[in-house]
Amino acid sequence: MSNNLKEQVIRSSGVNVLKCMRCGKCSGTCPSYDEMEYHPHQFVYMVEKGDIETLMNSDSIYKCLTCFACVDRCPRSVEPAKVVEAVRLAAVRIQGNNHLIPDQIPEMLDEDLPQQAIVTAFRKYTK
Amino acid sequence: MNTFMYYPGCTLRTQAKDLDAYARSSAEALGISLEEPENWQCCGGAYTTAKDEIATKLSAVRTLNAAKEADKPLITVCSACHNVIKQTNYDISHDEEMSAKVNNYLQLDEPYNGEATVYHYLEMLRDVVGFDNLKKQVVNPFKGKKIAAYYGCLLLRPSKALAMDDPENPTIIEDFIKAIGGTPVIYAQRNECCGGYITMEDKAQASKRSAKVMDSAQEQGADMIITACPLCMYNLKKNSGSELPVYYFTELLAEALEVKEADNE
Amino acid sequence: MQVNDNKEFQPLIVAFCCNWCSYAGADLSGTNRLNYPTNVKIIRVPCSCRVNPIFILRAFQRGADGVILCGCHPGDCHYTSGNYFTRRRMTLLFSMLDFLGIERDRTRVEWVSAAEGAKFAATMNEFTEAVKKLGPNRRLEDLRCRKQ
Amino acid sequence: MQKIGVFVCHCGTNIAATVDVKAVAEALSHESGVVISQDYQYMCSEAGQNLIKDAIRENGLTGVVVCSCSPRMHENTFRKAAAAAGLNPYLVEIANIREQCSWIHKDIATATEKAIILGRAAIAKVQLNTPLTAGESPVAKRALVIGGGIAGIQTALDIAEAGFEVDIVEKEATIGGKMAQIDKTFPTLDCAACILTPKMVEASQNEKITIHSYSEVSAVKGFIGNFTATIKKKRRFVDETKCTGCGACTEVCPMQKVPNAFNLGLNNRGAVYIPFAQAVPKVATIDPNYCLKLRKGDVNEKVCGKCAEACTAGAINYHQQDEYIEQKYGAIVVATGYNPIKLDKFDEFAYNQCADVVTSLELERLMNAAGPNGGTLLRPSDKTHPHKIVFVQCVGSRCDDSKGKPYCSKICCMYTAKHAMLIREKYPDTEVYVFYIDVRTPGKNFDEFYRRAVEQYNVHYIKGMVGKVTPKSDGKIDVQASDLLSNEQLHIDADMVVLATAIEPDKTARPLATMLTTQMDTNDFFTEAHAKLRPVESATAGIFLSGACQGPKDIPETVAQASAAASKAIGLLVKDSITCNPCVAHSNELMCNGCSACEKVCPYGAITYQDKEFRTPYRTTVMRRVASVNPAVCQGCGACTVACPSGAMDLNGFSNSQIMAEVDAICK
Repeated sequence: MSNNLKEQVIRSSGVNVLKCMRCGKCSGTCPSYDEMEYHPHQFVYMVEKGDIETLMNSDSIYKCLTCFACVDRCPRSVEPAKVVEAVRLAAVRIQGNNHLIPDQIPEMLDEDLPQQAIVTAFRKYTK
Repeated sequence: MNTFMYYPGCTLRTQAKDLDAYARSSAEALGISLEEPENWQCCGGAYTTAKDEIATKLSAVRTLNAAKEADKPLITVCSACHNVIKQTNYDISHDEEMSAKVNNYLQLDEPYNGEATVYHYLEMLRDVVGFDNLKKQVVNPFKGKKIAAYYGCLLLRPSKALAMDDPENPTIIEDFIKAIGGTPVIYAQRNECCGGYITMEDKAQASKRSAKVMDSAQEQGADMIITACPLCMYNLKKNSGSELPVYYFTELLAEALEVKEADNE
Repeated sequence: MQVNDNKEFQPLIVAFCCNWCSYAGADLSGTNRLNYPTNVKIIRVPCSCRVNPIFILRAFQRGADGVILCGCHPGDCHYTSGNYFTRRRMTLLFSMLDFLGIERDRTRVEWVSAAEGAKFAATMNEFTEAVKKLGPNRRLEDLRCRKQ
Repeated sequence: MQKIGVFVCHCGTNIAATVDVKAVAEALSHESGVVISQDYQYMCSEAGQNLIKDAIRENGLTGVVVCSCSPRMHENTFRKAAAAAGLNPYLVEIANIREQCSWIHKDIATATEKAIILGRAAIAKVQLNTPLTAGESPVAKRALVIGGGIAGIQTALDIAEAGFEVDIVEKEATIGGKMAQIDKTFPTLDCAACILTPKMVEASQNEKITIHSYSEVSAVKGFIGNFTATIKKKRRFVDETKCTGCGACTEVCPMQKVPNAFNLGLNNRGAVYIPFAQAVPKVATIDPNYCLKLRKGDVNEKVCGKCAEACTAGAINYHQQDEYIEQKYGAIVVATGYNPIKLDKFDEFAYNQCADVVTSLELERLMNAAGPNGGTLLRPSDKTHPHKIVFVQCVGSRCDDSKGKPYCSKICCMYTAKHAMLIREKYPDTEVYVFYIDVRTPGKNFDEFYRRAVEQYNVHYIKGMVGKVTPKSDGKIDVQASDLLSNEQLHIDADMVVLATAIEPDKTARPLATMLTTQMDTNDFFTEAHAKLRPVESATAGIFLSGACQGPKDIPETVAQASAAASKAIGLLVKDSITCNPCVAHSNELMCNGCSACEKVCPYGAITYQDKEFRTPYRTTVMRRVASVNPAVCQGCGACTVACPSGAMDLNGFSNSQIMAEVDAICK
């Protein structure tokens, strides 16, 4: 099972996790570090180990801002954000596992909230 | 007169009408004609990097294809649209499998493989109009104003696909500020994320991020901060708790060119 | 033609490699254990400019399915300018082969330095695949030369 | 009738594991002309060579084929063995069944089949081999050393010691190179200048050594033993023979706003300058880009001229021109060294934004007693004493190709430990943090040195990488980094940040390699002839490699390699003549029609024409113009053989018929 998941995450992200030299620069530069239980370098390492389910069940997948700081600054072009995205997709693609549902939206709205925020959140948190 | 395809995107039709209106009136003043593609769709707000996500890329490809068919470069203003459309264009021209799948879905008259050119409005100012030229047309310069440019993440990264400016030491908005007569303020957080869509998930995190950006700019003595992104605008204004004024760069441009009132009644 | 158990077509490929760059590059791909198919047989020449177009025609006449010529990168020739001659001569030869209707992909010139073991292996893999797709060379092979 | 012996090597299991060597020997024994076909475990061993020698003597072999490793490895070994047994060494051919067969294939059946075909090709070729005798060419008894850093100086001193003339060509105004800029050396912490400057003086005083400073090699022609180099002595606007190095000119120069290159731009110097107090040669140089007089374009105009007035020796010469010297050399040693990379791609560390973020080499100058602050460590921005310093390792090293250098720069772990230790020693109130990915300290007393930094000097080593450096308005620098062991993101309020910057070969190395026709790797380091066995020779005969031009090296390694390169050069220079490569072109005069096609493509000018008398079938004679090749000049590339329209030109050892025979054997 977890082997299949690993394959799926690797294929979907297009990332070669073996390129990682474990320097931790991704986590050193991550603006969401303190909010995450598992940090970008751990995503890369745990995917390599095949420990995907732990990541899927962690809130960390919803904390990534997709700001690509880790992607641009990684010395070895590993692109950790793409791994996080692939794991998140693996999670929200499970039936009934959407992280955001339309019913929640009205209470989040305020007069200035741009449509862009809603669209983006749906793209990130649901399937 | 230079004519471009112009993609406003969802938010410029609603919450960020100013960003759009000032962009249009300024373009006209600069002799640039903007043409909206017919029946454009929302780009989705965020680019999905996953290789097995094809449907989420289609609307951007439709827009790109419209530009290709019209044989005109495509201009975007909103940072998010820009990011999505440029990344889509980059991937479709570098990833054969993705291009095959996308074209298989769309069944266009002629397959789309990344032929269109995409400019951000700022790139258009830099590369088509030219900042020197812009400077000459400024009627109402921002003399003595210390303006902090906020790039955020979407304008610059991933730098391979966006290829707009040096991702760590960008100059395009600073050069723009100089062109409209202001004094650019360099501060460290200008290319760090404001929190973006996390405001929907975790307000506290968005506050923390945007406060950091605002503090960093204020520390360096900025009078105001400018952005190209409605979501950045929202976070910096609503979530940061800072009083530092935030404007769209197009508003300052329109003011400098003195076309602000005319088109924004 | 090579003997092969499964019936997939196995092309015969002759590679001319200059002694200073490409032959050393081929050695390096060996030292690094980078695989490429056994179809490729290398002939060592001092410089790519030693390769007379006749050698290439001869290989095709005798049943080779693809011929690749490897030399130092332009500007890096051990003999200063040999690979420039190669480039010009081969351009001429290839346009002649083109005129004769020989598929363009059967012949190739590649610059491989002594440090590019990985490039050598990748080039050979790719070239073998390309020739495989073309199938046997029938047009230039002289059947009288075929060993029964 | 040919009598050919075939010898198949197992190379332990290197060949035998994937190639059925017995089957190869068996199959090749049936080839025409083969009289003996054997296999053996290690053909290159003494016993293996004896096997070949005995076979030659007993069977009266006329040709030998060895199926073994690459000819680049052991062709010479087997040629020598053949010669010892009385067979002309050029009647030996190698079939490369290791690098180009057993090591790259996995399937025994197909690998064996390929090995047999390669063996057949070698047999087909050897049947057409002819005995060749190598000619001799004289050796010029003088060496050229390119680069005057510690590597070049050491090489030159060693060659001079052996009694040969040496010329050092250094592009800067002084020799000394990077070591002259370094403050202290690891792992002993002795002062770099104290051990380097005596060597610089020794080099300048040695009568066998000529130093061409502020000079470049602009052209090299020829071959081993017989190189001709053109050295461009750039005009320094000062007559070296008159200048006494008193420095009076540097004091009067009104243009004092020139970034001091020796201090990496950390302070300024005059337009006329002596790089540092112990410079060799101690001669002033005028920088024409800054000099008020020279900048004008017309030196006759009455501008400034203060330095000329101040010079009592009359050494200043505003009219000086570049000078070109041509010299013959037997050997050339490359010692072009390294530079730290540009940090433009690493602005997340704010190097270009913040004066207090410096490279390690800049820190060397900041700490050096002869540096901009007289040896007191002060922040470049406000000249205050830093209390918290963060070191970042691996900046630009071990990167993806698109980001930086793929290799480990090797010296950074040690010099960072050195810096940390020196700072803690001199300023115990300063806290020092080192962010590392791995600490790499192979070397004598190296790990002990690093442990001392931790245990004795209490330097904080943190496993993790810095992600973002943010200069703040209060002058502090926020360093955001990950601590991988405690799994947290840190923020350190630092006063200074030091980047252990990757090193790369000097920019002059690439064009030089082209000039010398030597090979470089993809990172522009010179490639050695053999990674293990010939580490200081380039693949081009007569060109040797010294120091960091071949790969990152620390000082002890550089000096060791410099001496090794010198000994190789001396080994060449002591010979009065060297054996030439007999695989040269020759023209069949009966077929030559004197068209000059060959002469035009020859890169060495080895082909000349002479008018010769030939007899015709009608009992008359005619004069014909025919090509002739000078075997001492020909390098055997074979360009002429293909250019010749009548097929008169051929190449020994790689003749048309030999290559064609190989083609036929492979295609059969």
